[in-house]
Amino acid sequence: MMEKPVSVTESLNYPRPKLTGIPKYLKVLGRSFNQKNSMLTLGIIFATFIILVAIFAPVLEPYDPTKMDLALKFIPPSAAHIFGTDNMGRDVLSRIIEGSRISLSTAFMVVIFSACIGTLAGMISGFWGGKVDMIFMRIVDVLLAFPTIIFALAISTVLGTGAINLVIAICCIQWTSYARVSRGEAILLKNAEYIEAAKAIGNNSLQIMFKYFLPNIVSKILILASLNIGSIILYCASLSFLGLGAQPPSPDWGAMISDGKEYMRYAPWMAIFPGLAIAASALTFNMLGDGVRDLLDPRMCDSVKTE
Amino acid sequence: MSVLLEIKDLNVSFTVDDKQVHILNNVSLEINKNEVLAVIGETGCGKSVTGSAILHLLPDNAIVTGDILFKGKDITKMNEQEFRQLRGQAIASVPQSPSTSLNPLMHVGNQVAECVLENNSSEDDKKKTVAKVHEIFASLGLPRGEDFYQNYPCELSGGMCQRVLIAMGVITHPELLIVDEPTKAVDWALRKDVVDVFCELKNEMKCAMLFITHDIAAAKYVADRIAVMYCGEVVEIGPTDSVINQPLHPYTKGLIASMPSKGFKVMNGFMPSFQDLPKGCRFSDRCECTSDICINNEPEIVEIAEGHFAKCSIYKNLNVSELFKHAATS
Amino acid sequence: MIKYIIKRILIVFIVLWMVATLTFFTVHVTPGDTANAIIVSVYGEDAVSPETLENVRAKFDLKRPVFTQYTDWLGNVVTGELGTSYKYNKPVIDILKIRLPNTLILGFSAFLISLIISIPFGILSALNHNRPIDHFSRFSTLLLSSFPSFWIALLLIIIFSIQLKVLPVSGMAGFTSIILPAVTLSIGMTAVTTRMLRSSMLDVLGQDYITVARAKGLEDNQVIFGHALRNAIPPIITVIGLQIGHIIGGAVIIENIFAWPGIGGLLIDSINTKDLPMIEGCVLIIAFGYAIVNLIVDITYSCIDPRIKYSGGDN
Amino acid sequence: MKLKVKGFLLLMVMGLGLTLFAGCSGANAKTADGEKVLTIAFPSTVTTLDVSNGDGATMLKEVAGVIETLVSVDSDFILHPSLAKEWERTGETTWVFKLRDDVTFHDGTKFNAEAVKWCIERSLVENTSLAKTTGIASVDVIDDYTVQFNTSVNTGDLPEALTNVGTAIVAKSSVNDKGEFVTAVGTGYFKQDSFDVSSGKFECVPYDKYWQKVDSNVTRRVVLSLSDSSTRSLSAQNGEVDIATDVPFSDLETLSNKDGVNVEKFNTARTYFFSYNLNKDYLKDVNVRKALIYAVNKKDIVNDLLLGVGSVPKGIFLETMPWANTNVDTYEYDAQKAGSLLDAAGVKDTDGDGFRDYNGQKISMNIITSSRRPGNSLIVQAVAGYFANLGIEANVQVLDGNAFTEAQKSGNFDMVLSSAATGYVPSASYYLSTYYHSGSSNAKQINYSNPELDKLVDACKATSNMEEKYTLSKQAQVLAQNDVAVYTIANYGAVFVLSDDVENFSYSAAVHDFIVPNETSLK
Repeated sequence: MMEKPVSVTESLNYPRPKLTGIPKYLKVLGRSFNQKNSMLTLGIIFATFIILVAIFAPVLEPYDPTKMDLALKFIPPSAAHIFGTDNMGRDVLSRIIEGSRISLSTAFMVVIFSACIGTLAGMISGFWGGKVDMIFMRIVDVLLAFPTIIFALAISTVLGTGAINLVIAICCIQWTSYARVSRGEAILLKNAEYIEAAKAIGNNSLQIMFKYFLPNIVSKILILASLNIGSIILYCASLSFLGLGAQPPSPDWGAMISDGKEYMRYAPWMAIFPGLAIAASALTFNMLGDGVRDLLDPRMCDSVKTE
Repeated sequence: MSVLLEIKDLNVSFTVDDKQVHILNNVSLEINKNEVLAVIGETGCGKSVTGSAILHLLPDNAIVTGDILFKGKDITKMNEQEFRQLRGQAIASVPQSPSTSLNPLMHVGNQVAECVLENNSSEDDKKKTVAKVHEIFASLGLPRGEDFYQNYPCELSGGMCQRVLIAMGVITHPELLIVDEPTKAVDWALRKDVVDVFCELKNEMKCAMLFITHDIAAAKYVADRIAVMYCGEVVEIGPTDSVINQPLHPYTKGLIASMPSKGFKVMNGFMPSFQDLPKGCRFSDRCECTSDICINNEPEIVEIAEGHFAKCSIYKNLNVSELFKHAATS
Repeated sequence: MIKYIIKRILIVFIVLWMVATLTFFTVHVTPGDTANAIIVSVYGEDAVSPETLENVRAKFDLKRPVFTQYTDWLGNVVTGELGTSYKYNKPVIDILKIRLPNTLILGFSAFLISLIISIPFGILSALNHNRPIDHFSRFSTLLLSSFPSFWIALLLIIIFSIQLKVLPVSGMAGFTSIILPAVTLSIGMTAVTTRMLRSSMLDVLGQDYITVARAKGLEDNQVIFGHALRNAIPPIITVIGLQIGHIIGGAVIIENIFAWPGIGGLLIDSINTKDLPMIEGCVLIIAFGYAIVNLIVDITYSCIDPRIKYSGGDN
Repeated sequence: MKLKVKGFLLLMVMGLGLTLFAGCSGANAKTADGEKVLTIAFPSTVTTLDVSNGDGATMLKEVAGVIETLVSVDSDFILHPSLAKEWERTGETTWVFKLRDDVTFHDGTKFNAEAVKWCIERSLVENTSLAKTTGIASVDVIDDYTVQFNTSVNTGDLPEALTNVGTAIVAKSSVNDKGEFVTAVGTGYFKQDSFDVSSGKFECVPYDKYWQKVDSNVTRRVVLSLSDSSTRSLSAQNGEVDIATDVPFSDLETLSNKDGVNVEKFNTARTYFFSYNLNKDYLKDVNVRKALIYAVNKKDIVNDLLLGVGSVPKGIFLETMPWANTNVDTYEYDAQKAGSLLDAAGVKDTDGDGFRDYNGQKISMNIITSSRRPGNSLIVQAVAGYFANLGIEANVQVLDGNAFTEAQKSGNFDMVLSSAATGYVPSASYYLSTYYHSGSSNAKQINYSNPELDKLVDACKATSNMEEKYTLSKQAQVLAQNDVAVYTIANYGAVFVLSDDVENFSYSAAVHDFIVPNETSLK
């Protein structure tokens, strides 16, 4: 799913003298701001905002997100309750703010775990090749053909519903995409001459993998991970919409929509605002992902043609 | 000899990040009928941009000023539709890098035939064209027959692809053929073959060529006249013999000295970036005989021998005999 | 080529077997008394009692060891027999035969809608790189792919079914009832395909052979459709293959919301009621569909792109 | 290289239009003129018409009116003859039923004792829960229109049990040679026309040889399986169905002023009830259990949370049930009393962390419920809130069908909220023996046993004297309410959305969950 922005303007940029001593990414990052990578800039600003909201949720919440007061139920959006209140008289805004913690932490956990597992598995498989690789590829095929929802439901029956089990369920499937990327890269690298050279000077397999493969794979994995967060947020939301996520009264966005569905016509704000919250955070991380991809995709950086 | 193509004060700049980057600076060239003009220079000096400007193939962010007269008509003022009548017909081109210039998902034969066929061509025309393609393939030393016609580019070698590209250029019998770096992507051993093909073309088809190359040896072999470009400017232009044997501009001298047969002496430094050009002569910071005048003033182009021009301040105040002395000593 | 296809088909069967086994053990190992689940789903929660549990176990032959159940079941699957659904009291295959076409209709409609929208937008966006229409299409696809589909479904129902009263809320009765679920389902795919096509087109438009085609004096349309689009399509086909997985995943939720009688809804129901033969049947059919689509994609790909043949085709 | 934007958009619009057009030709035709079609939304997915299947039989009997039982029950929970004219208990375990002789099945065959014997015996085999619910062991044919039921236990509840949908009678032709149930051939006013197993859509038309006179102008009933409550409601608002039940509570407010539909709420013979896990030490103390009930404001829950759908219970049973004892303690909301009771029982905050402890250990309650009924999740959340006010930490788990029964069985909970039909068998003993009797699985799970209560319930079940039944049941209810191991927190209510065209629809709480009378007509 690599997008490859090729633009004529870029193709006419002449290579500049190489900066030395600055890490590659910082250098490219600086360049991206010069080139007005507005997606990335906006993505970073919004993501910082959302993460700050999640961190400082207890301070920002105007009311206790789980405190029920039936006398205050179904108050439409107003000055006191900007997003209104729900069927139990809880403040929707406070619940959305509190919910950002659940949604973001779930999404980040999924991405981090599956990226780690996937990268390692793919690297090993690509590096060793042969039978290991064949078995690995079949496992990936099987998992891809296996509806995630079954895993999620099965795991929820084994371990019970809850945010952590949701993470486990999604990770079970998600790691495959990282594994495929890192496997592909590993296979390319395996045949590179400098890896041969590294072997020749007596590096063992483990050293080669961590000293030579990993740094090369990391940028691809970073791109994939940043593109992934947005869709993971959506994925978690749909599973908790089906009742597999965090348990009430924890304010999970997907579950809030599921609850609000019943009151859609009477108190539409109960479902609309959590939906917008999901969309806003998914959009933010999608923009961030897009930006990071534009920034790090080596095909873009290297395709600076001179004539 | 009548002039086929005349380029007068061609300036091309690109808008990059809201800034104008000036690539071609007052380029003026002439190509006569049946004449081969080679344009030589380093990678990135604007040779190909010149070719693209003639073909109207510059990207959208290019700003072109100046005149390009083709048989007396200014083609820079033509709109796309008018120009399309000329492009591919009277003015054709042979692109560089054969490996990427062919559509990988199309039979090579069709790619050649496409140059001739219109959307509404009849079946009869199609058959004729196919026959013609076979013929041209044969004349270029490619295998004749349906098998070759239906090959995909990935099934051919680099040299074969190059010939297919040439076939695309010549099938319409153009009056002007713009050949862009024909030897760039070809094996050293095949280079001679390719150059020979162009020599034959020149002799048989009688079409004029703009032969863009950085390969001086090839240029010497094919061209009637040579133009040397540096940093978007024509710094020297003249008959092939004269330019090769008595180069006037310090840059040309450097280029020729760097040829393997002439000693393989590499010039100092690199071509400056277009965004950061020296104020005076663009070659001043690499030139061995730089003086204050070079750094501060842009030189003018002067005719030094008959038909042999150079753009260098050294020649500003010298007379012709001194000039040749100067040329001989260096 | 034939050898390659045979090899791929063999792999499909191996994958199917692994999926079947994994499913079987996942659903059997999950704690929970199947007999209990059957009673709750078939006779209602008021009917559970130790006697009934015994009766159910006897009736559905649940006392065999899991491994025996597995070998019996696998033997049946090989002969095309998927067992009898506890809840429907009918052969699983019969129910799948009825339900599968509904999902196919829904999936295909969604697929069609997304192609009709994404192809023109992808091309336009690439041709007008960095112009307003490109920004518009880039942003709108980004935006669309950020909204949860179940939320969009709810909004669409409110707008089109309740306020405007032009489309039915749910079910499958006539053409109008497919519009909302198909549109909802197509949104994610439209966004991905548009973006892919755009980048693929941009990639192709920057290639030398496009410039060459223009230098030949071809019309713009010829260049775009004859040369650029053709080369931009192969990567899209791969993406479409992967999208099938998303369509299936999306269908589970969309079918649930719109009460569309397809495989997705059936799967959720079966999981909730622990209708083991039905779960296995659904998973097998989904996995089979996924594998077949990807096989077709790979074969199409190698037909379109002659370069694949030379690289051996196994990527 | 610019391509004309307009042309492209035009192409796209044309493509979309073409697809739409192509599809339109396949749109379904509305039913022919002159037909009066009554469309009803059934609240779960009908997967089979087999009368041994709960959903299928309920739909056929109560919503479609295709099949009937030997005995019927009216909205006051009084039994009436239906396919059986009269019945008599001839011994501790034997009952004789006289059948009507003027009834034919939809396939034209006679309804008689043989048919009853065949059908009940088949259902006893296929429906594994029926033997337990009814107690029937075997059926004997006495003569053409007389059957004898032999029960396995001493039960006075057989006529009540024979109102259960599981005992509805279908003809032998419902089943094919292979023993598969293919069509529902019943005796009801409507006969099956079609059934689509993929969507659960069922259609039926009046049967002209029905044994009773029915005054209705409906020429077709269509039953749609719509398991999602919002979908049912939206379909009703959109005019796609005429009768929808169990729609979201909020519809009561939203739709009350809406043209074209009527919204009504009814109390049903179904309860939301808590069971305390008596395996937990602190819950063994009856005062702690009582305190936990005093802590909850039932009135607020019913009025504000359930939006008035349902009612505050006046005892264990709905007060309209003839055996309901409303003269029991219902522990009205009193937070202070709850606090002092807990303090007295030693459930106090001893370490000053704001939470109550028992024996030096912080109490962390786990309240579980299933997602099946709309009020479940709301009530447990509210109750957890009330407990929090009291300083008791409570976590809530809302589980899906199977996961819920598993969690219940595992015993890993402090309180469980369930919902059950008190009139599943409309007898004074049924509900008490299923949820309070120490032999019931519910009582076993929470380790509750009161021998005195067991004795009363057993006696209530055995007798066939109604007066005696009611008295015994009422006595048992007092004991049960004093023990508060199982406690009814709210009576279930159902919201109906009815199209304005619907006439002569009446509601009966006696069936679970709703019945569409044969007389229901359309304007």
